[in-house]
Amino acid sequence: MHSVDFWSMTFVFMLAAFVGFDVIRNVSRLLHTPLMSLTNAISAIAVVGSIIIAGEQKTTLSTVLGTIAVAASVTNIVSGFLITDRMLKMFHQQGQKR
Amino acid sequence: MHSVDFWSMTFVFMLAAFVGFDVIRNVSRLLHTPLMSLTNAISAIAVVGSIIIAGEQKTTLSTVLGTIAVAASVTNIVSGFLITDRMLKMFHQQGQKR
Amino acid sequence: MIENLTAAAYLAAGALFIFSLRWMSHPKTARRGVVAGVAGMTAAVGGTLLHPEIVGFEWIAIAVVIGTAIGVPLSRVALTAVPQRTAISHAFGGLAAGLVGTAKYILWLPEGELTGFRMGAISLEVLLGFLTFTGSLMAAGKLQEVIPTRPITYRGQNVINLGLLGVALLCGIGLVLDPTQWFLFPLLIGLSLAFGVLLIIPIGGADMPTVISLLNSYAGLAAVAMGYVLENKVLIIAGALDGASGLILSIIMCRAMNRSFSNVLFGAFGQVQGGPADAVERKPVKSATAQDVAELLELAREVVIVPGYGLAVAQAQHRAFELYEQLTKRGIRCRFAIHPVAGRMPGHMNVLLAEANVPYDALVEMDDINPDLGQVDVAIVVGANDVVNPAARHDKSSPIYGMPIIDVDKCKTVIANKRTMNPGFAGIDNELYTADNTLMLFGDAKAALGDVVKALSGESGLGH
Amino acid sequence: MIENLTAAAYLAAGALFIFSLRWMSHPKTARRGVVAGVAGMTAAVGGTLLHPEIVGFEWIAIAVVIGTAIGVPLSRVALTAVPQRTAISHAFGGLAAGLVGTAKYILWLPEGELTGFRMGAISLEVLLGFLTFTGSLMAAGKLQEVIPTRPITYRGQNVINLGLLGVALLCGIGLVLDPTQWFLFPLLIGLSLAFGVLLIIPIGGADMPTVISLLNSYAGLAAVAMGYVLENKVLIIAGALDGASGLILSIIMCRAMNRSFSNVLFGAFGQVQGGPADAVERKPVKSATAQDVAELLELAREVVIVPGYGLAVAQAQHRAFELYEQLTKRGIRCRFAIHPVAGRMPGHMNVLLAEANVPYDALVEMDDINPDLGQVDVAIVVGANDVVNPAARHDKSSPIYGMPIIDVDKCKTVIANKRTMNPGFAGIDNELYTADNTLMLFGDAKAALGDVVKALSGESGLGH
Ligand SMILES: NC(=O)c1ccc[n+]([C@@H]2O[C@H](COP(=O)([O-])OP(=O)(O)OC[C@H]3O[C@@H](n4cnc5c(N)ncnc54)[C@H](OP(=O)(O)O)[C@@H]3O)[C@@H](O)[C@H]2O)c1
Ligand SMILES: NC(=O)c1ccc[n+]([C@@H]2O[C@H](COP(=O)([O-])OP(=O)(O)OC[C@H]3O[C@@H](n4cnc5c(N)ncnc54)[C@H](OP(=O)(O)O)[C@@H]3O)[C@@H](O)[C@H]2O)c1
Repeated sequence: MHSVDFWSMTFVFMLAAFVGFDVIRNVSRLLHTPLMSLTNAISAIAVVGSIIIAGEQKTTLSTVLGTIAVAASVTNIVSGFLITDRMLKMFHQQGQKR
Repeated sequence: MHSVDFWSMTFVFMLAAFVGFDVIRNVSRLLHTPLMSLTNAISAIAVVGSIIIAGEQKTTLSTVLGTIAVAASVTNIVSGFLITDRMLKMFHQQGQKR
Repeated sequence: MIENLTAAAYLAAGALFIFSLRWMSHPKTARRGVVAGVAGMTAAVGGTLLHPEIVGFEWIAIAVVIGTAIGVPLSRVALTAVPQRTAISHAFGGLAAGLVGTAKYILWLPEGELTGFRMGAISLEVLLGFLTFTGSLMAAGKLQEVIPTRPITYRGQNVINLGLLGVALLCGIGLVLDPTQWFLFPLLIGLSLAFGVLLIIPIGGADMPTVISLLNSYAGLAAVAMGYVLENKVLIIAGALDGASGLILSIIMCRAMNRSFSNVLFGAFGQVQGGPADAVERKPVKSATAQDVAELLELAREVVIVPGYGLAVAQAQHRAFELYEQLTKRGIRCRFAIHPVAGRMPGHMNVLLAEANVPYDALVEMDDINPDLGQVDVAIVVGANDVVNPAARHDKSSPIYGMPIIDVDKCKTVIANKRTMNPGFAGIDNELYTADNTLMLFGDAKAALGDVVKALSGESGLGH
Repeated sequence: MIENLTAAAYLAAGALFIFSLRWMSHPKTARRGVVAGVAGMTAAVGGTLLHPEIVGFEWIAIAVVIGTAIGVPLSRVALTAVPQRTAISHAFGGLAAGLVGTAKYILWLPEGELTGFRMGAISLEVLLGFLTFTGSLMAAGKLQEVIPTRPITYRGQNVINLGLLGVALLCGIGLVLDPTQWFLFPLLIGLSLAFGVLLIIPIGGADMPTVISLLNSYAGLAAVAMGYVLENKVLIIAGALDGASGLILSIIMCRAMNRSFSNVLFGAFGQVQGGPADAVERKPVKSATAQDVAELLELAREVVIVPGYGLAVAQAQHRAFELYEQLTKRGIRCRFAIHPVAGRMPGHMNVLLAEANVPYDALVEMDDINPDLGQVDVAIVVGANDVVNPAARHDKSSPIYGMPIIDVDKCKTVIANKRTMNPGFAGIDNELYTADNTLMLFGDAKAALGDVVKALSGESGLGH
């Protein structure tokens, strides 16, 4: 890795951390449980790395590892988003139909 | 410019814009006037580009342009931070000494 | 060209994830947040599938099918099992990160591509990934009570744990110095897996929510490390967002419990200290029947319901809603007072009550309702204990001293529902129950509230 | 190695700038924000000076001396001149951006380094930089009233302006397609300079604060463009922060005035419409002396002072503070009600009153004080007009209809100080002055408030 790339990554990390703290601090306390499952789904972004490993099929071992990783990540994506939505559907205002 | 660099820049821009909006929205209304002079000072970051032009002394014209640019930026830095601090010194709480 | 498409997709994914979390700031926009999250994930996956290195999609497809097959049922668990589900999910996330790191090591080792920096990032990814994996599984086990929930402690435990972590870090450093020392790699994996287990053993089941949140943060950091390894910025963004989220939630929990991180991680707090048997000469309590409570409520103008962990255990949220409805129908103002750590995970009470159809504007946060409590005629405490314990305000020797509480003792009358006089999570007595203006309503929350609702509706017949 | 040092310095600078603005969220931490800003700028400059391309420091040193020599006096202007100072500062910022872009073009042209992307970024930088330069100078001129402040409009103006901008953009496109068409470059500069001037001409002096804020945003975007040109991330971060700040402040101003951006930019709103001469048959007003006012105040339990532009013009903030002190001393609760667009720039009243020693907890925002106004005995309106005009609430035909106002008309008695019956910024009559519970206190704010203070302190002698 070139040092230029390293610094690019680090700038992105620094800024994303700031964004993260600001954004999460503003999440309504009402929604902290769905927040946990939503971030859970988002953290399944590891799928990106897993797909490449599983798809480039360089060695059998790496393909197996990649495939397991994709399966694990997809589990999180599917269950994370579905359950978040399921919980959020329950929240409604006074007098508001569901 | 490589396309990789372009995308790095653009990621940084996107994230910095998010940070900017969140941070500025949280600035106290009391302090909007000092905020204007503080961002004014920070926008003098153009000094970074100006210094390189003035310092690499490649052609007379570019050196002259760079020097003017450094002078203009330094004016903003100096006056911006000084006046912000001057204004902020005025703000004090009930019963608090200055 | 394709490179640019991928980069644009990743940029969009990053922005969408941020919007997704921003929209969680209010229940009105929150469902839009899920849509943004799904869109972001779609963009990220789509961009990845364009990668020219991908030669075959068959394994990916199989994995997607398997993942979906596990994921869908996992999303249908009961709301009480949500903490366990989250923990299991973190385990999957950690596993994926650890495996990708391992695969990258295996692929790059023969190619001589392992620069010191890459090796360092891989080591970190593998360490964080695998410790999250076993740690989360342990946490899920404790929450599901498959594994004994009480903290298991022994002398020198912290020394052993830190020693293990130290050896794991040394393996990582060894690999950075010379990546070809390949035997260090499985050692690193093994140590990470073991560390995850040992880390959780001394922590009581009830502290698991804080731990889960911390593990969420670790999973995020593992994704960041993966981002550095793969030079992929969307991984860094999503990882940083998760890292921040986990950290903030655990800080909120620690603060609301007035405890420090190290106390949670090393304090073995979950034990019942002394226990009810030790409690000497308790003041007598006044106990009431559902009928008494109903009569009291009929005369009230303003009522506050304070739900706690017992409401969740008893699944009494639907009864609570019926009570809320009965009262509202009679023109009695009824609100729920939500303590930030009531229950066993952040926001626990809110989801439960939302599930039972309680409108979210009737759920009021502690800080907003405390100033009003002096005007409240009746407070009904349902399976809550620590979060209404006045000792937190004045008893400096109490383990919960300094924890902010809902000041129900300031209400004119307090009705406290629980099954016994046993203490709650913190294992300490609660003077609220023996106060002059408190009436105990003993019994399972679901049954007890049900009786009160019946008594209320039976008497007046207004609802019929 | 040096590269890494520079990069680390830039990273630190970016983080420090963010902290700098974050700390502006509260007056208690705001001065720390300035320290962080200075530290960030020092890191950025320090990191830049390490650049190996720099062969001589003499010109830089000279420029720093000149800049400091101009900057120090510029920071000592009176508070009333702050808008002008900000405008001039933006001009300098725009100039620097434009010149750096020009220099880069000149240097890269013979080297054949001008890729299409670079040329595009340079064109944008030059366009934004130079239009900010002349636009800000014009704005400063209007604010200082060196240039006529009234909007100068003529038929087809918008078409001409947009046409000019279009031609400038075409020049930029031409350069991107073939950077060696060098004659397009001075044309682009000239058009940008001209566009900056023409953009401001039709805007009234009183709309300058919004325009300045927008120009701030442009200056930020010019820095972002420069960041792309120089591949420098700290420029992008600082530029984005500024861009956001300028945009948000102008949005806040527009919202508080209930106007749209395009109305500010193309609406020529600053003209006095009709003017007081046209106003037919006004209801009679009741006028009071300083002595009357003092007597009224002595009987009050709660007083609110509503400052406006007139307070700034008259430099009456110190008298306002004396009045506040007199009242507080007597146990009368006295607060200042601050409208978001009172005065001529955002936060104008806050700095003025802070300068006069008023504690900031006595400054209450419109939204927070409005609900309390029913309980207020006396409201003293000092040189404010539009921000207390009830027509904004109910008169759909009024140009300020829909603008949120401070509801002083709900107070028991209103004392309105101004010099004449002339209208304020929006050029419209104010029914508040003829309302039954309003007393006019005519005269310059400084003198009038001074008289009231004298009457108050003379009578009771409490302060002596
Ligand atoms: N929310 C979070 O994120 C989180 C995270 C970590 C730790 N914690 C901790 O968890 C505690 C939460 O406080 P809390 O007041 O909600 O709960 P608590 O203090 O644990 O008390 C729960 C009470 O519910 C009663 N109960 C249990 N089952 C019941 C049933 N079926 N029907 C009726 N009552 C029942 C129990 O008494 P009986 O056995 O006599 O019925 C117990 O006293 C705090 O100490 C907090 O620090 C919370
Ligand atoms: N704050 C911002 O950021 C901003 C930006 C752009 C536009 N604006 C606009 O500016 C206006 C601000 O409202 P405002 O109520 O503060 O001011 P205003 O509506 O302009 O009224 C100011 C009043 O002060 C009086 N005055 C002038 N000199 C005086 C003196 N020496 N002593 C006593 N009174 C004096 C004037 O009446 P006499 O001449 O009779 O004395 C005038 O009626 C709004 O319309 C707002 O939309 C504000």
